[in-house]
Amino acid sequence: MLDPTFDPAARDRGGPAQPLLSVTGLVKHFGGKRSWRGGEAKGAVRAVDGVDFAIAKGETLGVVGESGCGKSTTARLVMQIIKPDAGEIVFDGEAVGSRALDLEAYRREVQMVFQDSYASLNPRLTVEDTIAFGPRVHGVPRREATGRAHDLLAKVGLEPGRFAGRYPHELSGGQRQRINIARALALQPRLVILDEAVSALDKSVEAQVLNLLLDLKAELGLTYMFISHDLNVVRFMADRVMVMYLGKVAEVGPSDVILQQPSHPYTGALLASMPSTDPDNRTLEAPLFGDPPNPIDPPSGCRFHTRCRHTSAICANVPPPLAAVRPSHEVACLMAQPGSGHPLAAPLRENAA
Amino acid sequence: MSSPSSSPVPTGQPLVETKDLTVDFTGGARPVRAVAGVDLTLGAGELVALLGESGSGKSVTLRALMRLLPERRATTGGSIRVDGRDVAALGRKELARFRGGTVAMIFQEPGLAFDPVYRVGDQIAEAVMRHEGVSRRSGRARALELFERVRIPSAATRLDNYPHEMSGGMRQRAMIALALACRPKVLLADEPTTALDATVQIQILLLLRELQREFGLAVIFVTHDIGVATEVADRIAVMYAGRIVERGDCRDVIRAPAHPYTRGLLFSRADHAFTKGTRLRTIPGSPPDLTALPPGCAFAPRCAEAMPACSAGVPEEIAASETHVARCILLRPGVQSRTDATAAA
Amino acid sequence: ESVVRYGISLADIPLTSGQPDRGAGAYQFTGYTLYDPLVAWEMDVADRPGKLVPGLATKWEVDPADKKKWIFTLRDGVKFHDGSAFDADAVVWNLAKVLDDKAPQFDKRQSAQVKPRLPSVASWRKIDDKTVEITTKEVDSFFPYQMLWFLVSSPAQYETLGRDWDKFAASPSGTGPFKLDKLVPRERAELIKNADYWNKSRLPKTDRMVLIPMPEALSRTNALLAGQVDLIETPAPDVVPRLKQAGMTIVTNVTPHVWNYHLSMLPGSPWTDVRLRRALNLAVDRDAMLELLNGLGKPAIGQVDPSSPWFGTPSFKIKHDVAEAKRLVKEAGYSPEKPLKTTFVIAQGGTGQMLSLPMNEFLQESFKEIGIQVDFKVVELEALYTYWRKGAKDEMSAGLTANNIAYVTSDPLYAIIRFFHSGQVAPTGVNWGYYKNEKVDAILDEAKQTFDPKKQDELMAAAHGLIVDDAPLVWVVHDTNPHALSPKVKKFVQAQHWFQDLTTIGME
Amino acid sequence: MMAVTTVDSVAPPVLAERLGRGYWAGVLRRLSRDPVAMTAAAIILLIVLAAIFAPYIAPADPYKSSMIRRLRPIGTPGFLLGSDELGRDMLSRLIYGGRLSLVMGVLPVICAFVVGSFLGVTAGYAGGWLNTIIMRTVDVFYAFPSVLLAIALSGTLGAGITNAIVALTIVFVPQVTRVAESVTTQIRNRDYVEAARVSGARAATIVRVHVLGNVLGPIFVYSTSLISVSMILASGLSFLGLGSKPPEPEWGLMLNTLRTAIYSQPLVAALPGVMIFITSISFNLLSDGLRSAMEVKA
Amino acid sequence: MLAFTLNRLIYVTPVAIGVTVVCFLLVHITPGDPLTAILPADATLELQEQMKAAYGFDKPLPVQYALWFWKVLHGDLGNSIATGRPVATEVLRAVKNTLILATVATMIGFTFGTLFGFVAGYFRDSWLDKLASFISVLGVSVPHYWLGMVLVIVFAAQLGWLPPTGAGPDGSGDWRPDAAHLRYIILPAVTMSVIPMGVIARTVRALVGDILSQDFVEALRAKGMSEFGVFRHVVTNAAPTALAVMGLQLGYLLGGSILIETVFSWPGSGFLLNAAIFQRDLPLLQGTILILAMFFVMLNLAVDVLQTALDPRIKRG
Ligand SMILES: Nc1ncnc2c1ncn2[C@@H]1O[C@H](COP(=O)(O)OP(=O)(O)OP(=O)(O)O)[C@@H](O)[C@H]1O
Ligand SMILES: Nc1ncnc2c1ncn2[C@@H]1O[C@H](COP(=O)(O)OP(=O)(O)OP(=O)(O)O)[C@@H](O)[C@H]1O
Ligand SMILES: [Mg+2]
Ligand SMILES: [Mg+2]
Repeated sequence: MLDPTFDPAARDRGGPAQPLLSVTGLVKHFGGKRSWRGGEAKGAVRAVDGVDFAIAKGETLGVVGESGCGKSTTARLVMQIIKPDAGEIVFDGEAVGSRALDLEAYRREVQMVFQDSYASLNPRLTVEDTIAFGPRVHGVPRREATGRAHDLLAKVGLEPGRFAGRYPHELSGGQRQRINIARALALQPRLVILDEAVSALDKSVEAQVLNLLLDLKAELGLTYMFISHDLNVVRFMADRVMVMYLGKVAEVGPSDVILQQPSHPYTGALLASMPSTDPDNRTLEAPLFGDPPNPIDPPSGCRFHTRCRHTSAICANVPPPLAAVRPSHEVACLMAQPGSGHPLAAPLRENAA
Repeated sequence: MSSPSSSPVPTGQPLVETKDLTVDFTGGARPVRAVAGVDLTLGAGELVALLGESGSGKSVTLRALMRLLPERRATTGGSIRVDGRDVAALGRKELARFRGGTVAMIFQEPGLAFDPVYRVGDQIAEAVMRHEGVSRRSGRARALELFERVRIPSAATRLDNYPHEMSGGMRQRAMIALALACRPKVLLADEPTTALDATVQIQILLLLRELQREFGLAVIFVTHDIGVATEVADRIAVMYAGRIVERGDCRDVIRAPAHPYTRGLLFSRADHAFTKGTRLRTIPGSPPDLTALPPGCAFAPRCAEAMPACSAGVPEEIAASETHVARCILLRPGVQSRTDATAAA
Repeated sequence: ESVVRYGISLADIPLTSGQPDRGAGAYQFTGYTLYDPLVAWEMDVADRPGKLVPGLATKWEVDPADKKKWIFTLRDGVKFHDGSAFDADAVVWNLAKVLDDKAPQFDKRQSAQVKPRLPSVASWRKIDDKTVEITTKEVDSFFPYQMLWFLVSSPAQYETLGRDWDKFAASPSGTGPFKLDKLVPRERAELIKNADYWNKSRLPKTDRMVLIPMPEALSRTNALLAGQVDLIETPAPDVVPRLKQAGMTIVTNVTPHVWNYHLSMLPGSPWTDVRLRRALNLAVDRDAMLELLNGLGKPAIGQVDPSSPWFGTPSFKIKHDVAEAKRLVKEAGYSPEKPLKTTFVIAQGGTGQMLSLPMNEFLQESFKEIGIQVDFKVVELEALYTYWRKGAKDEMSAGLTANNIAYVTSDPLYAIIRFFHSGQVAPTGVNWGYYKNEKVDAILDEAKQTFDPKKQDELMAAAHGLIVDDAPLVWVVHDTNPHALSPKVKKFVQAQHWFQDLTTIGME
Repeated sequence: MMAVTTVDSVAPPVLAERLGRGYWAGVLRRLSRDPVAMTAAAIILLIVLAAIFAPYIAPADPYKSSMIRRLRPIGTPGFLLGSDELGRDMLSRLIYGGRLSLVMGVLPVICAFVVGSFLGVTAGYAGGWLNTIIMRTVDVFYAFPSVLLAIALSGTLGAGITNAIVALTIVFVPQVTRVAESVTTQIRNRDYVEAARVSGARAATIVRVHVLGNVLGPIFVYSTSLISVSMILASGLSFLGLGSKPPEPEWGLMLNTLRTAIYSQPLVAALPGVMIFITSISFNLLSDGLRSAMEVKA
Repeated sequence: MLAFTLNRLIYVTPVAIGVTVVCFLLVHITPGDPLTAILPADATLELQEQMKAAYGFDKPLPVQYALWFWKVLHGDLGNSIATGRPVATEVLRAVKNTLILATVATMIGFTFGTLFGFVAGYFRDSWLDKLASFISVLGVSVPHYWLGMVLVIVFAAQLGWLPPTGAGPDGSGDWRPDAAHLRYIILPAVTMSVIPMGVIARTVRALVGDILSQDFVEALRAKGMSEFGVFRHVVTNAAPTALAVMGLQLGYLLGGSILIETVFSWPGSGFLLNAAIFQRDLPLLQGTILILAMFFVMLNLAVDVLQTALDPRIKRG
């Protein structure tokens, strides 16, 4: 039975210091041909290739990165829609899939909103049935589930009387995305993963939905993992930001820090690539050249070294570990790691001493 | 950056000039007025950004300029003159020479705009051969030249690629090369960077700007991203529901938007929310249904400052500043904004 | 060179190595053309039934001392097509070919065809170069009729071709009036005149005879109309008017063949009641049936045609008499309102079955009228043969009370003995219905011991009379074995037989 | 959690029932605006009704033969459409013939729809080894040209209506299965199915509520397009003597038995074929109409 | 490309083996006795048993399959029970005739099918489209055996222009490309072409509609290509699929020719199959089906490889 109250905080287990979600060593490779002798699959898309991060209770983690860098895959892995090849997901102190937190229980705690508002709604179900589906599955009686669906509709700003009986094709994009949000909330999750949830919307509508998300978060005490490729939106939404590049985390840390003084050259390039808002201060030179490499055959060492201005010989050989540069700010760049051997890296302090 | 143009209508002989352009789609159950009276002028070497949300008629306007709309289902009204010629009056042969020769187009999805079963180089050569009547060999030579010009790495081998063998950014470069192949005077770019990643988008924008200057092209650049428009445009025209509601010098439109819709657009951007956690200013409601446009100003139903007069008739273009005009009755002398009025009271 | 192209009703050219396969009818195409039997059937007369005539044997007699021993005197000076001489050794060799599975020249395909047709042969031996003796298992005066099926192929050719019957089939050698010139399986066989044939009266009237298999009646008819062939077997009845209109001649003659229902006499079968058996026979409107066949048939009022010496004088006169039939049915306790319901097994079609389905459907209606409601179990002809062989007692035939095989009735064994002698029930013969009439048994036993042809005929007639009175079959029609000839074919003698003599066909 | 199972098992049908309103109503509405499809539907309805009520509308006994009235031309008094080779009334036989022809044409498709949907949806949704087993087996049958398979099966099983229906079903099952599998695989990866999975629903529930509703439509449309093929094939089997048996009226068989009449009564001989043709083209047009009615994105 | 072909070949192998199993079982699920055809109608039961042993029909099924499969691998399909000739030679001869007929029919079907398909696709929703689409629906809806009959009635029976049956003059069983034989192939080939015509027309129509609605067509127009130039692109795009459909149709015709061959007495594999079924000549039946199915499998493979070779979009591995 679902919790009758609408207060996720009541379900808190580990206290505020315990991260709500922590992910370590997440790996997912798609396809490829496995040799009969076992070992690494050949030609596989290394969509997610060793990702670690944590989301604290009540915060919003923004995830940015170029297309194909593995943002959605990470989300789907966290959501357990696809099984990771390796890695562990711990939710509020319990490993997902353990006896204490089986999949069914986990899925009431975490929900997801997809990018394509149309494809993520069953065209044959009415809005209220779509929203009520989750609760029904979890044993809420029909009448009650419908009632909750109506409440949720109201909550996401759609008048239940007008919208409850509609089909997805009778709604606008913004309205559909509201339904998707309502559906995700129907199970009263504590963590909501928003995978490009506003990318397909018009700017004027995007703002409405972003506002709605903020309101809901405040009202329901939610935690968000907010995926987007629009740095402005991430800046607006996120408390902390994770930058991904080709299946790996490039940098993760507080959003104001990362978006003001990035430590990873890729983050810097991303920021510099944002179109300027000032006609008198236009971008004069492209911060990066070329397209992101193919994840089937990612560059050796640091995956960014092929496009990095500061690349040096070592970058092609040594994969940089994700290391803290300051509290809660981690960077995977040899330059940020003293003594890494990169010419621009600070020398090791011990050595200096 | 310099962009000296300072009047809403460029001086001299305009290269592109539309007057009261309308497009109606009659194929469906109810007729759709996708473009409802667009006046647009564009001089040589000038880049106009056509800004607007999805469905506001930007693409249709571009297609109308090239007469690409399906003739059986779309009726085009008003006049279009490009390079001194009436586009509607072009004969079959002239039209073919006009397309690609005088006006070229860049599409949003370069992956879809190339024929998937022809080599990219051949598709460029094909256009050159058609327009200049040269041999295949010289067509390919031109393609190679252009590939190098748009900075496609190892251009010679890339000519033999099929579209699917190229990355998104490279395809868009190839698309630009194709558009420039026959040295057009006008370039129409329909959201050429929307499908691209931020790091690639900026490269393409810079490339376009560079080529525009080098070839002295007149460009109409369609986008829904104000940032992108700001980055490239000399002038900006904001479209809403098939109409240009505000146009003028880029700087003016961005800095002092005169139309409530333009203002709404600008302030609903996340980068305008200076403090995190504050709410964004939004435009309520959703874009209008083109089959049943309200009389008068189409934005009135969503406009916080709407008043009865708004639905009386389509507002005329009124100068908001020296270099920019908008279609909003608030600009009429003597009309006061409701917010101002309450403030005053 | 005169060429006659003949569209035959078989699906393929029958076996050419000696004993043809594809049924008795196939003997006329690759049997009696390429080969000769010791005892032949007279096929070049049209106005009366044929009789046994000398073939490769000039004379055959039963040994008066031991009536199981038959002495065949062989013809002199006969040569095979390959030039080797025909003699007693060849006959003995050929008998072993089909009857002795230990013999090196034994051919299982030929044997399978002819062994069942030579049931009486026990042993054989050469007496001298021109005389062969064959011993039968028991005294059997009809034995010479069996020898009709035994054809002689050339041992020398067999040796020349490396003792391979498949190769022999491609270049066969017999003593017959035709030689094989060309064989394309499923497509054609081209026979050419054997100018050296020993029987000058049977020299082919045409130089070349092309046999083209066309199993489908309509295709055959189409082919004749389109001029692809010069004559065909059994045209489709409905096309007869069209054929005549196109100037074709339709030749028919009485044939020893009967289309019938063979009724079961087993306990539980309604047909143990002779009234019902007779009623069925009376219910058939044979003239209407001929209408359906476009005249290509003759009413059957007994196992053989009244013109046959074996017909006799049955007291039960078979005719179309619905009133009488109804009366009989009523007497037996049934009526159209309270019909007798039963099931017959019939074939979908096939050689000899004429227009199987339409005829059966028509009869079904006729029987319904007198209060007998018949259902059909329709099977393929080959399957029907299995039913037929296994007899009505077999579990396969459970619930079936009649069987619809049409057959050749050319000789006493084939026409009468195998169906009506009580000793001929499965698996020996094809007394499918377990008919038993002691008087008939006695007469048939006597006939087997009788070597005088006249006396034989008398005995057969007596038996036939009794049989018709008992009505163990429903006799419907005799086939008339129709042939359609294009105007180009000027000569054709149609014997009163299932077989025709291809030597009689000629263009001028 | 006891309550969960009970409620859960009630939920989907209720949801499913509500599906009818929106989508299918729209499809029917669009279909009803398509004059070609409606004409085809009317013809099919007419033929079906005629077959059902054959005893009431057929002017004569379809089995009653008469040798003297055989092969009458069309328009003979008492024989509106002539008579066949046994003098039976063609009109009555054509009316009655619809019964067997329709059953033999439609039943295999229905069976194949049921079996094929089951196999295909199972394979498509389950994926993995189950998919491999089902689809490889299907591939084997798919490796036979359909007419060949139908004829080979009914040829070896032996003639007869049941065998013909079984043979045709076996022919169509792989085709339906393939379509069902590919549609299901597509649907399975739709975001809304993932969303349902994310909400913790079990596979059976997801299939019932989210997959079947979206998958059965396309499978159904595909299956309707098979009816025409099935009719032609079924009649073809009878035409070869592998389907229904005399004296049953069945169009294919009638066509066969009337073949010899092409010289004397060509029009009568062609009639059963006309019926097959009309029925089959009507099914095709209806199926096309249905397809485009379903294709329209509202 | 070679690797791709090999890959497909490996993929096809289990299917091919499955096909042999089905062919084998096909004969052994049959009721009745495989030997009835070989024996004369009145053979005794004893003789039947003898023959059964002689032909090996008394062994257990898997053993029979293994023996049979081994022989099949060596090209030995056994001997026809009815004629005693090797099944392989019989079938190949017949298949040759069917192949000729099916090829001609496919060619006719392809020509008209693409014509109608292009017209309908290009002029979507115009009356030309309606007409062409209607013709193609006719094509897929007509019972072709009936059409064959009708054509025979009209052109052979009534008008007498063309021969009604057979493959050539004098009952020739081998079709040769000469004037005399040409007359014979017209009716069956035209009849047979109706289905592929319909199928190809419908496919091409959908294909062309699909291609025309793609963005690149507009891009082609935008760069000033003439309608003919656009058409050339459409053709190139449609070709791989259209050719693949054509190839598959050829396969269907090869396997589905039995009805038409029966109507026209065309001495091909269908005719042979018909004979085999009704004579219960099981080795022949089995062999014919096996060869036709294998042909179909190989044709599918060829089509697959060819389509891949023609279409640069499909990745080859
Ligand atoms: N099911 C799958 N099978 C094979 N490859 C996949 C699959 N899903 C994703 N990929 C590949 O994995 C890589 C990462 O994909 P993912 O969808 O996670 O990227 P993303 O960061 O979400 O990109 P976008 O911004 O375009 O949504 C891509 O190269 C993608 O092609
Ligand atoms: N071929 C067509 N038939 C009917 N309506 C059309 C057609 N093409 C466009 N429209 C309609 O015209 C209107 C304007 O479309 P247009 O493509 O110009 O919008 P846009 O401003 O380019 O939007 P986007 O940013 O989504 O590309 C839309 O409402 C669209 O539905
Ligand atoms: Mg993504
Ligand atoms: Mg657009």
